[in-house]
Amino acid sequence: MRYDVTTGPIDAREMEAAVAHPGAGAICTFTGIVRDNSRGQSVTHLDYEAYAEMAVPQMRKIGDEIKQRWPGARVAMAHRTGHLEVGETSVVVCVSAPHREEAIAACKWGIDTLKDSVPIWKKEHAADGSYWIEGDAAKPVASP
Amino acid sequence: MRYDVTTGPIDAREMEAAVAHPGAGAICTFTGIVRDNSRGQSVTHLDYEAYAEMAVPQMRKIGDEIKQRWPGARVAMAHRTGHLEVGETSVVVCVSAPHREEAIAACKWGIDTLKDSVPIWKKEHAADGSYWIEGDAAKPVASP
Amino acid sequence: MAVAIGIRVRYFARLREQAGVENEALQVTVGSTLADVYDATRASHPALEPDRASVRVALNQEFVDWATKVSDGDEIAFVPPVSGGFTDAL
Amino acid sequence: MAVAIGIRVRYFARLREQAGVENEALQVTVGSTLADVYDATRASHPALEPDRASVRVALNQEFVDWATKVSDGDEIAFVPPVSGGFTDAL
Repeated sequence: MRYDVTTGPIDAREMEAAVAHPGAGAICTFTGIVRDNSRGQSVTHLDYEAYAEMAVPQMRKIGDEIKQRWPGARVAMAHRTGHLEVGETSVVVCVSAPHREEAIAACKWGIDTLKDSVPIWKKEHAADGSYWIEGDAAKPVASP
Repeated sequence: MRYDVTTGPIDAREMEAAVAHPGAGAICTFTGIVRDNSRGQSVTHLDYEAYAEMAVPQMRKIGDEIKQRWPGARVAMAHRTGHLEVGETSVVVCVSAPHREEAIAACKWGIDTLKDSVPIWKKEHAADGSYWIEGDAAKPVASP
Repeated sequence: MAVAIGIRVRYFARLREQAGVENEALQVTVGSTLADVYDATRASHPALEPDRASVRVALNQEFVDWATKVSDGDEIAFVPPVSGGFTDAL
Repeated sequence: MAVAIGIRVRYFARLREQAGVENEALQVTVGSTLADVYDATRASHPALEPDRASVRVALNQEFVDWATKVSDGDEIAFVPPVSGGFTDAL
């Protein structure tokens, strides 16, 4: 199992290779990418900030919970931090399982739970200014 | 949109690149892989046979339906045919969408519908003989 | 007077193995349904699946029902269920 | 007699910008809760988020509640909600 918080590019293929094994009939890979728009505004770039010493253990907890809920699943997760341009990959969650239903359900649960519980924050730089994205709220950056 | 039935290896990365665009915040990629066991038996290899002239248009219908159900989605699908060894990729469904919920739901619907409606058949070569896999049934091959 | 029309029949996967051929040209009478065509092929290929309810039929690359009538030049495919079963999702 | 204990406080994202520091060493009295620590940091960093209900606190890399008492050598992190909100999924 691999859990990474990294300033460099994420290699989803390497993660898929890490979860593949002869008993795995399915891999579901979710990739989050910087979109060119948000809140009706055009986005120029993002900054991600992590509490890395806590984020990696939280990812591991999610992976352990997946293995409990979906026996036979194997998990890899990575989140990038720092400056990201439109089109760059910010996060990848990759789950292998014996069958496809399990791989897809576990991958969905993994990315949803990561977004809800792993301490990584997104600052959005858009046409109308810079904002911290916190749940449904976009909070203006005082001194960008 | 790309829909392929091919005897060569499937390149999921090329498919992800084909569905990526600046408005896509999420890509969900499902990969089906030849598993080393089935029905409690060890599997040595598989053969896939397609009605290719029909399979590709059926995939296109699934992709068109995904674009109706999940506006903004882009789709790529590929299925391999012929002899496949354990660990080789048999099928990939790749969907991009503005947000993650849509990408995951559309990818799941895409692979489920492909398995249910695209005319491609699997012959399983296992420790206990060779079988055509048809829904829940495994029908012995008369003259393997 | 019954007029003959020419069609092409294709078999796939288990049905191909049972028929012993991948495809063949057939002459059938005008007004024949796909059910009639299947019965005719079973007469010439006795090993072919006897339970038509477990067979799907495609006419010119579209799944259709057994009551559909064939026309000159049609491509008909008899196919077994796919690995996911077969639903009416599409 | 109140005995002082040493802790380290870290701030992240919006709270880091409001505090104006990434982390700092603090002395607090024995028996202090995390709520007490947050109130003390607000006194020295007036721009810090006034609504503690919108802040999450982690003690030694685990999310805990505000009534938890601190011990000597603890690492405390004050963090804003993450992009998905914050649930009790884990």
